[in-house]
Amino acid sequence: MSAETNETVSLEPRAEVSTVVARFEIRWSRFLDPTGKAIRPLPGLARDAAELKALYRGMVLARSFDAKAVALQRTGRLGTFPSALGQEAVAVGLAAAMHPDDVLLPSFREHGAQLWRGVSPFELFMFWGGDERGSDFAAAREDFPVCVPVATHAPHAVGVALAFKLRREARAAVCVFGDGATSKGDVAEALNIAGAWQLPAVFVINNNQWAISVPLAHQTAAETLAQKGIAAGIDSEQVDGNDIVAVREAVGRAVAKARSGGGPHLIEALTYRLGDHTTADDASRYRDDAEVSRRWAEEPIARLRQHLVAAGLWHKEDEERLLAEIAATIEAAAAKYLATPPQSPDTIFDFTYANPPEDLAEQRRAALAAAAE
Amino acid sequence: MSAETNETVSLEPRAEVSTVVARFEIRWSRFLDPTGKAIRPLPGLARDAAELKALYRGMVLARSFDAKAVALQRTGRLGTFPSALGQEAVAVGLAAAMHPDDVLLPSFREHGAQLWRGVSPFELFMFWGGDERGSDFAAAREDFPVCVPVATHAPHAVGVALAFKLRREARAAVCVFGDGATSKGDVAEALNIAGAWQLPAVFVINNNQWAISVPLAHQTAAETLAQKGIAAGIDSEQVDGNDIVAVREAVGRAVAKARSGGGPHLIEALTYRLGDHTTADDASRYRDDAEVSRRWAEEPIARLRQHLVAAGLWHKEDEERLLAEIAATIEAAAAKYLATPPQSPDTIFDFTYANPPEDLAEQRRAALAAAAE
Amino acid sequence: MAEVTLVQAVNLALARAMSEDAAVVVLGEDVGAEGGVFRATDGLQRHFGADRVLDTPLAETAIAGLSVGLAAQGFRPVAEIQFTGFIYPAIDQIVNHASRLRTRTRGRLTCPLVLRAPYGGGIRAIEHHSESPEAIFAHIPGLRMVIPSSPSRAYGLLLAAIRDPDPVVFFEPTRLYRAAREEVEDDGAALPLDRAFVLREGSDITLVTWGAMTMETLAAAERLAEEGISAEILDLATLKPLDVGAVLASVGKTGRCVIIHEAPLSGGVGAEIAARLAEGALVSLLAPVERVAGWDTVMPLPRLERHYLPSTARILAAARRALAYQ
Amino acid sequence: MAEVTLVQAVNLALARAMSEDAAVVVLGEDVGAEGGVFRATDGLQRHFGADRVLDTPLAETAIAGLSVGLAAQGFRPVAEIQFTGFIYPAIDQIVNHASRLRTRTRGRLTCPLVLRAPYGGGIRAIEHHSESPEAIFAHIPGLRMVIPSSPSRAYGLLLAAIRDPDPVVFFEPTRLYRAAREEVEDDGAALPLDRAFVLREGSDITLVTWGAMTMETLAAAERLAEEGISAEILDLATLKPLDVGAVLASVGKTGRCVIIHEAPLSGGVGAEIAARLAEGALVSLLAPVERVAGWDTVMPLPRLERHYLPSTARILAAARRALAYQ
Ligand SMILES: Cc1ncc(C[n+]2csc(CCOP(=O)(O)OP(=O)(O)O)c2C)c(N)n1
Ligand SMILES: Cc1ncc(C[n+]2csc(CCOP(=O)(O)OP(=O)(O)O)c2C)c(N)n1
Ligand SMILES: [Mg+2]
Ligand SMILES: [Mg+2]
Repeated sequence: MSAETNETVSLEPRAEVSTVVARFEIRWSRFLDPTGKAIRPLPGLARDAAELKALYRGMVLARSFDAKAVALQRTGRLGTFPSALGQEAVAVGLAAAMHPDDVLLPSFREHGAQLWRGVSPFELFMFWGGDERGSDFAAAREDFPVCVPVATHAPHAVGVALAFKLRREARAAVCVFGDGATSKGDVAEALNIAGAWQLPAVFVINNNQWAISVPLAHQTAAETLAQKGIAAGIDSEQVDGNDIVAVREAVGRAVAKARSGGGPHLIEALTYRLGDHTTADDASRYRDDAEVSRRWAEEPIARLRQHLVAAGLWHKEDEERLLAEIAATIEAAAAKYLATPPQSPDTIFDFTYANPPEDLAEQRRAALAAAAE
Repeated sequence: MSAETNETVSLEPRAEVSTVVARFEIRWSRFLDPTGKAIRPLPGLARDAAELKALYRGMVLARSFDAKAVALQRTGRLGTFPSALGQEAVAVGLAAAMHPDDVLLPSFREHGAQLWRGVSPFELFMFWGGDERGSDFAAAREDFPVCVPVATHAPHAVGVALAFKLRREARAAVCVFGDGATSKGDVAEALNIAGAWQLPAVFVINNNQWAISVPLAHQTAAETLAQKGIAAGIDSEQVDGNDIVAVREAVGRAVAKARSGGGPHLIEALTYRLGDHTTADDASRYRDDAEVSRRWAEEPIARLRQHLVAAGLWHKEDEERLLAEIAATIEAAAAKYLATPPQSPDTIFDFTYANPPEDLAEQRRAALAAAAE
Repeated sequence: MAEVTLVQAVNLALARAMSEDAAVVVLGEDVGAEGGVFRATDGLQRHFGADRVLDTPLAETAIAGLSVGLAAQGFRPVAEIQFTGFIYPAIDQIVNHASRLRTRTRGRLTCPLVLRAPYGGGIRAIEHHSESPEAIFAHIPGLRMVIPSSPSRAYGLLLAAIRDPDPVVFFEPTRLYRAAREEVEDDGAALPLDRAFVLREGSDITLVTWGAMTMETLAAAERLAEEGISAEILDLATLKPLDVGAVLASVGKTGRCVIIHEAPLSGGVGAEIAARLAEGALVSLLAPVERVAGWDTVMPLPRLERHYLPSTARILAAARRALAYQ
Repeated sequence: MAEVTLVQAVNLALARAMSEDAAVVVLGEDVGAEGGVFRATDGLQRHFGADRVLDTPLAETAIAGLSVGLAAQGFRPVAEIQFTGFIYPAIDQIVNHASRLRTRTRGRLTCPLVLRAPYGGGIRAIEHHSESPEAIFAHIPGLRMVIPSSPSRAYGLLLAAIRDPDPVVFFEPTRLYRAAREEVEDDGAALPLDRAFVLREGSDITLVTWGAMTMETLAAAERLAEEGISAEILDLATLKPLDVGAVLASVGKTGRCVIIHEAPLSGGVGAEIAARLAEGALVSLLAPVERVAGWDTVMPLPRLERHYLPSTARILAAARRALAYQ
């Protein structure tokens, strides 16, 4: 008796033979349109001129750091580097929404968030220059370092958030990953556990529409990435990731909720990777330049600048002063990085174990001897 | 400038500052209530007396096989065994909805589906008795064997469905796993790819409410497991898994859709594990007997029998004839299994490689020598 | 002072560690009310509460990954993987994160976690419940790989593993869980994580092993003793880092060595031991090193597993070859 | 007949296999329009279509798992893992399914898949892009582990891997991808998967290696030659199963052996080779076996990686120790 006899025609559960047991919706929010015009009443934070200027500075700092890093790589003085050009509002907006005692778990494209959190440009240059000391942050000591294996830091965020919950601390773990990362099981497992245990974890999807050469449309059939959270039963929403006010507001809400015991939250920030995937990539192989040009019209820095200028909060001199100040900061950091010699070869052995076995001590001696030759 | 200044109060994206970009709903369907009464017009298949009786036989066969397997284990003649007591409608209903040329990828609790597909009780006894020959099915040659590592067969179903799509064959891969399995990344990755590539894959969640000692409520915060499919952008629904008509109808629709190029489908079948997790488990350690007793009132076999009897399609003699016939079948299979000697020790080496290295040939000789002693 | 089985000793060590240090939390599938499928965590949730003994959803990657996050935050997670056959999804987190966090951040963040898992064959279990993948972990820098072979060593080594500031993978031989009882004093005394244990002193030949294979090896030594041959037995216990010194010292004395393990021969931990002998004991080796291990095949299902696992007879045959060698 | 690089040879072999056999499909992250981050699959999608060259979503577990399903259905999937540092999520599928499907079903279902991945250090890559985890796979029964070290061997071995009826893990040394060009005839001729290659004949000492380390090893042999020492170099190429015979034969001739690999020393494939020598070449060994390998530490970031990877100097020092040994 097989389905050969199956005469069912309708391909959907027919309304008359089924009842709705669960309903979900995904909401999208934006405050500033691409021209910087407020399309709806701004949240409190955006009425604070100092904060808006700080957000603006954070984005400009991030972009300047990126530009310098790319320049250093192009001249053989830095390793492969992933620029976040065009995505600054996501990184800076979420970092600004965090409290100092929250913990950031970044992917590899959140320089803007790390810088805002107090990681120095020097440290970032050191890491991307191939020196472990770059991850020994002087500030933000509990923040996680850059995570290269895509999505593998999502479970770490669950553990960090669990630590906060077990210690009854009002803190949040904020984890950022890309659109491609959402296809990886690690993210699904992490979201599900964060939901099951109602942990103070905020997950931000930095949706720049591409995973190297794979466009979002090939990554998933999901209409939004925010709905990945529905599978975990956690609140999920979408924001215009090129509107830093929207990012800051949504993450601010999520962080406040997490810190007050309200449980986890997933935010998909819609942005666009204006540059190559990394300095090792040539996006023109797989991506239409016209698409990129179109997207430049939506980029976050000009958008906020236009808003500030229109509001009479920002003038030519402010811009010049800011660019000069930031250039000096970045150049100083780069110079310090370039002037920093590599560690001694035997530091390869430091920190492999807190209590290294004799065996390793012997290898350490051999390594020093070999290096001496 | 940190979130200390954040005065946001509302914890949800407020309607006035956001717009809905996606809406989803999960529907639940049932045809026969726990007493066997049709609560709505039955689908065509359920108006076919022969098919209804076949479904009934399939469930009784599954339950009898389970009972015998448990008895053999209790008397030390079979290995640890996972009974599917109370879940027969899921396994049999989905198998009945499949076409012979579809491929089944079962977990370890789908004996009823395997038996319906033509895997013999003897083969199943062999496998659970610890003999690899039990997975060398004489029928259903393309079906996958029992999958012990939870959820790891979900990606296999994606590959099988992809094979069908690439060969342009109108066939479906049907993959079954439990509620616990839905927490594992493998399932999320598989669902996402099946959606992204619109593959002819049907995923059935055999939700028996427990993952060994972990109740569904601790497994996830998701209101339904069907909504796991929303994350992958694939059609998802829920059925009463103790109503074999509902299971058969829903899976039938999903299989027809998959075979006709309509893409993947996820079905959550709500049932209940009336027995222990396996013969090695004692559910009374973590589960309230009262809960189990309550659930007995909903079990699928009595439900369909009451429906058949009420419809005048089933009488005492039919039941007796059926039980006798099935008992004979199962006993014969068990006897044949018990009478089958283990393979020769050197068969350990067979099938490790199609072209075994010399090295292994030597080990094979050594193994035979050792066994001879 | 009580007579306990190996699994009870594990339970004692967990309880002891949890009462000593509030940072110790136990997590895994079914470790709570169920007390673990082997009862290793029996009663812990009742005693320490659901905040310190957590039943996780079914997700091994996340179990390892969230343990990394917990450990980085100063907790000492002791995570249970229900069987080693299901540890593979956790390898990514172990290799790419747990074992590297200290190096990666130059000590800013560390990862004092323990990943416990029952392992090994001989209990007629279903597929995937009888493997011995310790060699995979013994190859990973920054990690420790430990396997106890008696109740007292299970107690002392697990305590040491939990107190160690670095990640430890801890395999427990299921075949020994209830095989024997031993007096174990619950005094919180740990055993060293970098020392082999001499189970039996001898002068004619060295038998190196760990885990459940200590049983067949001890039986083989008994048989040899009857024939007047004195075999020394080393239980390596810690496979990463290896106590190479102990092996070299013993073989320096006996000149002959048989290495025994359940895992497949090729690439097993026995290879590293034999290699160390080829490098450091060439002069003292009076006979070729012998390895008695699982075959280089997939572990068979129960009906044939006894033909896969090294037997006392195979160990004896190897020892006799080594002893007969001129 | 054209001069091609190793990565071009990989591309040639893939194209050849795809034109010969419609069952061969290539899949992985960015293997389509992008042609792979190293261009190994360059042009294949344009030539064979998106049905046979599939860009997958970012999910290594599923890439391996769906390849198992494809293979069980008679396809010959050649899946690319973008870097070995990201192969760990695929291990569960490789160990628990790909390598067992034939045994599990007594040959009813088989798994002729190839998992390709660039591997090894020396290209100043960012974290996780320079490791050599071949030992993990060389320990897995039912699997083959292959590493080419030249364009012609890449071509012949990859064709053999794709045609092999069992699962093969195929690591390609990134440092050699464009290091040199070689005449490679695209004649579809495969190379054997169970034979070591003699890169240089010699009589005084045997140097055993594979992958990119063949460069430093050849350089060391040159230096030794200048001193009148004749070194034989074996490129094992296939690490599972091992061509033990070739190693024993060579060491039987030379009496001295240095094993060189990038992976951490302990538990590396070098251990298995040294173990085989300790078992089968004790009589012929005139000196202790030497291993020159990566240290038992985490692979450092680029600034120090040259101090981690075996250098010609370290190989020479080891060879001299072996040669000087009386
Ligand atoms: C597990 C894993 N697989 C593959 C890679 C190689 N890789 C690096 S970035 C990347 C794409 C990531 O896309 P997305 O998550 O969208 O982040 P984005 O790069 O766009 O910021 C890939 C495939 C990796 N780093 N980790
Ligand atoms: C990856 C993996 N982890 C753990 C186990 C041990 N185990 C076997 S069944 C089971 C629970 C499965 O629950 P569910 O998916 O609901 O299926 P059910 O047993 O209820 O049919 C567990 C944890 C396993 N087999 N595989
Ligand atoms: Mg992206
Ligand atoms: Mg269940």
